[in-house]
Amino acid sequence: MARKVSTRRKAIMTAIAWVIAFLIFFPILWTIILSFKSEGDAIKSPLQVLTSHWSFESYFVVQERSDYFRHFWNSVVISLGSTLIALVIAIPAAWAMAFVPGKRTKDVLMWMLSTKMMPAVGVLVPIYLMFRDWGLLDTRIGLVAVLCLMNLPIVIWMLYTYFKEIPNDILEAARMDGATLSSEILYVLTPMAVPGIASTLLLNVILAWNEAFWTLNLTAAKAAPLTAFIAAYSSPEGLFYAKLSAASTLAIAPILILGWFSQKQLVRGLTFGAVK
Amino acid sequence: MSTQASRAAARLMISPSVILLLLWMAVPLGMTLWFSFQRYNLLMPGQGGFTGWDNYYYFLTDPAFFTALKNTLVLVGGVLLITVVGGILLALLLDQQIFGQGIVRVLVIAPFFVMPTVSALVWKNMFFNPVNGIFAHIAQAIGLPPFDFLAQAPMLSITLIVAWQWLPFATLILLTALQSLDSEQLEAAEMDGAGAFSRFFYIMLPHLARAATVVILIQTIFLLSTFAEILVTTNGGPGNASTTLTYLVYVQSLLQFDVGGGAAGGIIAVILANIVAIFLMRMIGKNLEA
Amino acid sequence: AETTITVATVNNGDMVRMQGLMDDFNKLHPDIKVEWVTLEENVLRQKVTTDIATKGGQFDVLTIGTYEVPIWGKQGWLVPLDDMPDSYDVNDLLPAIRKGLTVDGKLYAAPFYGESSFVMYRKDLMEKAGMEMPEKPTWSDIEKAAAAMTDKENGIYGICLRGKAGWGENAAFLTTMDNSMGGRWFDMDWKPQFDTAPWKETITRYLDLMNNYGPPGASSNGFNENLALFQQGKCGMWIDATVAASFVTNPKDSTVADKVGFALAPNKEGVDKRANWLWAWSLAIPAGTQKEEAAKTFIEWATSKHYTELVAEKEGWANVPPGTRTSLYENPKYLEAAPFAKLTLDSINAADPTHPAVEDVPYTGVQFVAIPEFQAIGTAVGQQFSAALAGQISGEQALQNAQSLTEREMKKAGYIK
Amino acid sequence: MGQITLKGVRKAFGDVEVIPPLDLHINEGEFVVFVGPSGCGKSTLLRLIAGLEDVSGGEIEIDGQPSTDLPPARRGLAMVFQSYALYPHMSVKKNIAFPLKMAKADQATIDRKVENAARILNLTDYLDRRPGQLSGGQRQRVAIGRAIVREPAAFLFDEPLSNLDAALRVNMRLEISELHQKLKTTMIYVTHDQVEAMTMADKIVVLQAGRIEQVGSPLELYRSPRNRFVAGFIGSPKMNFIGGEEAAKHGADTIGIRPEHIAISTSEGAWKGTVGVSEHLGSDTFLHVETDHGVINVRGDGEVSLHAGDAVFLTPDLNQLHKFDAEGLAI
Amino acid sequence: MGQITLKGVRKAFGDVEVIPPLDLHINEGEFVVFVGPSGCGKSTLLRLIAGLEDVSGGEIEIDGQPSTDLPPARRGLAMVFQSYALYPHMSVKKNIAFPLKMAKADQATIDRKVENAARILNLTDYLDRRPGQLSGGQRQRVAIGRAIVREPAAFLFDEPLSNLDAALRVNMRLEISELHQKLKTTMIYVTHDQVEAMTMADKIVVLQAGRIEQVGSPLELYRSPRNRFVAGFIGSPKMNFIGGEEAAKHGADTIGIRPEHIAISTSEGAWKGTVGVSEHLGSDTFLHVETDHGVINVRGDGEVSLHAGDAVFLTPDLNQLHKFDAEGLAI
Ligand SMILES: Nc1ncnc2c1ncn2[C@@H]1O[C@H](COP(=O)(O)OP(=O)(O)OP(=O)(O)O)[C@@H](O)[C@H]1O
Ligand SMILES: Nc1ncnc2c1ncn2[C@@H]1O[C@H](COP(=O)(O)OP(=O)(O)OP(=O)(O)O)[C@@H](O)[C@H]1O
Ligand SMILES: [Mg+2]
Ligand SMILES: [Mg+2]
Repeated sequence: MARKVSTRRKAIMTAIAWVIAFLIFFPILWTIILSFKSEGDAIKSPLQVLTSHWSFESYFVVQERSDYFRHFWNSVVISLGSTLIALVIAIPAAWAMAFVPGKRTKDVLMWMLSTKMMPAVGVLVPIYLMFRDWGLLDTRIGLVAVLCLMNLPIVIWMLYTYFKEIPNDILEAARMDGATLSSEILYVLTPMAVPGIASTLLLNVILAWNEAFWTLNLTAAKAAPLTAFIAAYSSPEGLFYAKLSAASTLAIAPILILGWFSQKQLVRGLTFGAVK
Repeated sequence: MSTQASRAAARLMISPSVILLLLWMAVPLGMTLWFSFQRYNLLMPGQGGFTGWDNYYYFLTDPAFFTALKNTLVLVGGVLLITVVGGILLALLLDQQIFGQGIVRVLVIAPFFVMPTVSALVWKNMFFNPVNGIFAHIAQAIGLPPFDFLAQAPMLSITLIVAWQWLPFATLILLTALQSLDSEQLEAAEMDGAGAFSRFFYIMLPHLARAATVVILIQTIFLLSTFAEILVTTNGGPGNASTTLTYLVYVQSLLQFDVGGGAAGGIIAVILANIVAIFLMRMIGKNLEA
Repeated sequence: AETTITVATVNNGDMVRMQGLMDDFNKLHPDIKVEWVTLEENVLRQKVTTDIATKGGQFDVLTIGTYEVPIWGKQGWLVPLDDMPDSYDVNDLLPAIRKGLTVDGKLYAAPFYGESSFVMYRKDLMEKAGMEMPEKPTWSDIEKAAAAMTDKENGIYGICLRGKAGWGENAAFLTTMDNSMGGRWFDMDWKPQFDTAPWKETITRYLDLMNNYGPPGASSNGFNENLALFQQGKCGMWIDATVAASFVTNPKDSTVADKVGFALAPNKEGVDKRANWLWAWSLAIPAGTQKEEAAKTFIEWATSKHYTELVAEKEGWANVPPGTRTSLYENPKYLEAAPFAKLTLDSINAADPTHPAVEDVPYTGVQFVAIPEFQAIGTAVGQQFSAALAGQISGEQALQNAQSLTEREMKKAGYIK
Repeated sequence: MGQITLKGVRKAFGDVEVIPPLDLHINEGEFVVFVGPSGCGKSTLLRLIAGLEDVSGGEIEIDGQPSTDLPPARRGLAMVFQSYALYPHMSVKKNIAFPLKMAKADQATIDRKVENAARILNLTDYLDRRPGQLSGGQRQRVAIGRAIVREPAAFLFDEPLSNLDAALRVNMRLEISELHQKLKTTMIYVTHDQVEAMTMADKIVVLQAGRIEQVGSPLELYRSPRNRFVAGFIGSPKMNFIGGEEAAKHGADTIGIRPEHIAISTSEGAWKGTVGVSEHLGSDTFLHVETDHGVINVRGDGEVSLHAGDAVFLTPDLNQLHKFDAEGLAI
Repeated sequence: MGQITLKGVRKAFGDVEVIPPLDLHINEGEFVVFVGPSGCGKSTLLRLIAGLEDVSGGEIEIDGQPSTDLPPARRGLAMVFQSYALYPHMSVKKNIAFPLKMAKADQATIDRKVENAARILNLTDYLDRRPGQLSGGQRQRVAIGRAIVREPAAFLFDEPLSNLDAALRVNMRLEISELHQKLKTTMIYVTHDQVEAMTMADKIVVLQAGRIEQVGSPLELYRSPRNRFVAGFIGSPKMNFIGGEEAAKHGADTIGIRPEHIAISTSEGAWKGTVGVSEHLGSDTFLHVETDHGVINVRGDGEVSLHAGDAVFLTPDLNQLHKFDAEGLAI
């Protein structure tokens, strides 16, 4: 493995990698840069933007227009809540599929996954009517329920692939040691699967955070998350690049930071059993 | 493998998920199915009633229908192609010894965290905009007339935006897969006289096949419901040039508030999606065994 | 007890400004708390419509336009506003606007601001070209002016028009243009008229104008995009909503604030209709809300003369919401601050929602057709025109498509057999 | 405590009968080893006793109690897995304490028992480590510790040493034997390693395809295997089998003779042959001699200076000759 | 073809010198085994020869050609990996044909050579299977097949048998030995299994911490180990070492005596002791005897009726006594 890689080759590769990484990241970088510009500067040609002066003004404007923190808090509650509940429901299911597989297990898994293929727009009205009747419109609980169900198949699948890596022996050992089913799951399986559960949590928080259809359609004011916050900027009047950039930066920053910090965790988990 | 007691427990443990998902699927779908045979426009209450297959007839004969079908395929296929091929190349690159690997990785992964609405807005306004977009500035700088991406090549533009968002996902999975390749296998191939290209085609690529199928499966699920990007950038236009099936259903049910027609469209979309699903599941199912 | 009302509103400047002035309302009505839901127009319309049609009850005050009010009023979805106090002075509302918001003699929504459309142009460029804009231009005048002002080398385009698909975007503009060519959407049997000469002329001239003198990417330009372009000085001329006038003349946002001239919307020589529309963003209360009183109080405040004065005091007369009250146009301070005031008023008064076209029509609405199906049809037709503008199909093809799809939709909806 | 009786126990996975009805009695305090080729059902049998699998028929009694339908935890048995099956997220102490915690023992009892087990197993210094920080042998000891604290009626071991390297295996083998001498608890031990079976067992159970071929002490099996299978399975290197005329001479269908019971000579002997591969270990020499009766393996003590191609004569020790009939049963 | 010479070859990973400068000559057709404890650098040395690692210094010659800087494929060597490193998505046939395909051989040649290799290795029936469908031993053979078709100057094996179970290991060991006799190609074989080293090698290279401790034929190493390390490493069970007075008696710092070179008696002998654990294998008996000089392992032939606690006397065979000085060097 460790044959010498010539420094030149390494340098060339580094250069290529950095250029490509920069290009991929550029749209985000550019958004962040523009958010610190005045509207007038924001539409200048790229080079001039860098030399013009910087300010936080757009952020103040955005905060004044729409209460960022309320939206942010709703996003946190909804994405975290839906994922946690999904985990609680999914862990037993994944346990069953991974450790007591039957002939149907794989079909059940695939069926669950296929429920994700249902186009949301096609069922909005039925869901809307139900939500109205149950008083769930514009409530966080309602959104938590919907997003939880939306992501449940993915959560189950991810957990299933992790659990399968855990040797059956250990659970049997726990059984021999007198553990009941619930202590087996609580004291042995779950702690062992912590890395897997963490990355499942992360991925699904990201998915829930970014989900824009249901969150937009089922909320008004009280439960509106950041996706609704952004919807107020999708075509504002006049010059708006800086404001749009500021709003965008605010909307993606939390998840971007979370994602970066937990990058290793996420990467390890993101394989869906694709890698053995 | 298991005792009767544990099998019973398993059934108990799995049932909440199954029941919830069954309800989640069956109830709205049942209602949708019911609506699809009704004349039901939100804006015209009191005009209801059974209409038979009318809604289906109108949806299927909608001139936009075939365009939408084609666009859906173009979008899903295009994004898959870009992300899988790009992902493999990128994974190969990131697998090299480079300085600052951690930072490069962080940069590459970033688009995955961006909300679809935001990324569509950013691309539309800051990049594709033919007057103020960066591409326009670049074109101007080198003396070319600006190209109006969203009007002249709407599907390509949307595909690019979506591919940008999903490229990190594909890259990450493929990179992990690549790194899981037994280094002895590569060394064996090297001993056998395989050059870099042969090693790639004969050893790495087949090894990546499994990861690639998973990438394809997961992405297809999400890509079939691509919506925000289209709504924000082109509104399905110009004409129907970027209307996908999902968007068409959206137009029916939420722009025209024709719940009946939308429901029929939804049912058709579900059927088509399930055809794709069965096909995909076959593929992945086989891979899950291995 | 404190009542919280939820107000759904559109994210345009006047509405956003109101949110900044809520202190005044809170002082006057400490027992009413207002929650704002600010959304982009299309999203707003979709959400509000879904909510009201399903009686979801998420909102207590809706921001809707002249298109929705007659339809929804007729459905009984809105609370009539016929018991406004005298201090509100209902009779002060501009008659054209009031007519658009009234169904069977009852006012169903209070106008927050009203608008028509007219021509905004760059005086400096016209001067440079040695031309002058007539106060009542014809399409030929417009074309000449556009040709003269275009300077693509320097990023100046003679004319900016809406190209983005949507019944409230390019379809609105093209409908008024067609009106001014003597055309109409439907004949008295609800037969679509895209195969008639006025529409052909409309499309031909529109495409000519835009292809020769328009900015690149016009097919995705709507009101906001064009506003941005004009403010940056990239457009020589822009035919659009009268409310834009205050934005393009506001030196804070606009680089050309002091160089803008105004003229009435054009017509074709010999046609008695001009290409000006009529629109009012209005506040209404969905039937069935539990908080009718509070909602009414809010609407009263938001559309009152008091509010106008409040804005004037805080932001200057140029920024008050225009186009709703006669008294405003008699106020000398306003007339001074807003050089476009008179033209705005003329434009509004010139529009007649009940007789939009030269020939008789079975519908009301100037730049739209006030039937529920119009949103869909208008948008689909708009998409065809947008495709034509993008060069994907010919104008002729667009008209053919528009004709057949409209026929189809009308058949589906049961207007024609 | 620690008697286990299987009566007509059988097990089928779906249609495949892995263990046909089988009877077995294990006495208190005995060290019983199950041996047999891979896939013969050793693990399955152990898991049936443990309760990790349901029997398809028959009955299991533990200490006279019918236990066929008891869940694993209630049978009073402890199991040590091949993979150790330690809880990776718990310290050694917690691992050992886990069964006690599950039994809701009070903290004082737990501490005392864990300490005691750790002392017995020389783990006292490692109590705060995680399994990942231990060597293979130490892990194995933790697994045993976890079993000990429950003071089970019997220990079940499923190939506990097969993941260890050769040297360690020898040590652990000794340790387990010593543990048995100390605790005197019944132990059931599965292995496919002959040496383990021979050196550790009080009683060896030889299984083939789920059937018990023979039960007996190691030397009983070595000296008087009941049939050809057992004869060939026990002893290393394997017994040589010779059929045909030569066997007929001894009135048998097949005769068997172990490599260590054959004398080599370069001058004279019963069978003539040529040396094929010869393996010189220093302490022993293994010769593969090609004779008229096929290849015969012979073990010579110390260094035997014979090499490939040399002609030799072999003479079996007739006292150690095993005779089998056509069914393979010992005569 | 197949001479390999290392001149002052050294290897460092970063700052750690894993292999200090080392000279070694391997003759054509020789079967050379590298043994040594885990981590001593066996694999590294093999990989240096293969070209899979760059040397940090020194030179490698293959067949007289300086090959230090040649890429692996151009050295004319073939390697068999511990994990087999088969290509899982290719059939056995394709796996074996891969090196030929890479060398752009024509189809007829490929077919002929693959068939030939398959015949030699008894793989003909499995040519169309995937590696995943093969048993461990068969996989190992495929890996060897892949090496054979290239007709290399030398084969390099890195612990090729360590993933196999005991019985299979014995078989494969014989197969590789036979293959060597058939092909007469140079083979370099890494293992940490003593028995493999002793039985297969023409020449054993004992490594410790990257240094060569001794090079010689198996019996040379068994009989005259150059130092204590080699003495302890070669031979199983391990040599007993005794220091102190008893050693001084023989004029050495330490004396060593192998378990098989000690006579046991219940009545008289040089050292008195008590039997600890006794392991009865039938063919042999291993006794762990506690004496004044520590525990001494003794091997008795066949069944020895001694058990734990019995008093015995041990007498070393003085001819087989090894003496070491304070540095551990043999005297
Ligand atoms: N869960 C199961 N489903 C179906 N067949 C099984 C199952 N578990 C074991 N078997 C089969 O039962 C037989 C006995 O398996 P078992 O694991 O008991 O063998 P073993 O003697 O322990 O083998 P080894 O020495 O390889 O561990 C094998 O043929 C195996 O294929
Ligand atoms: N790529 C590497 N980087 C750093 N150190 C390494 C590397 N490869 C091996 N080493 C070190 O070099 C030494 C020798 O390793 P090597 O793999 O050659 O040992 P070995 O004799 O083959 O051991 P084993 O019997 O366990 O296979 C070890 O100390 C190891 O940690
Ligand atoms: Mg087993
Ligand atoms: Mg090694």
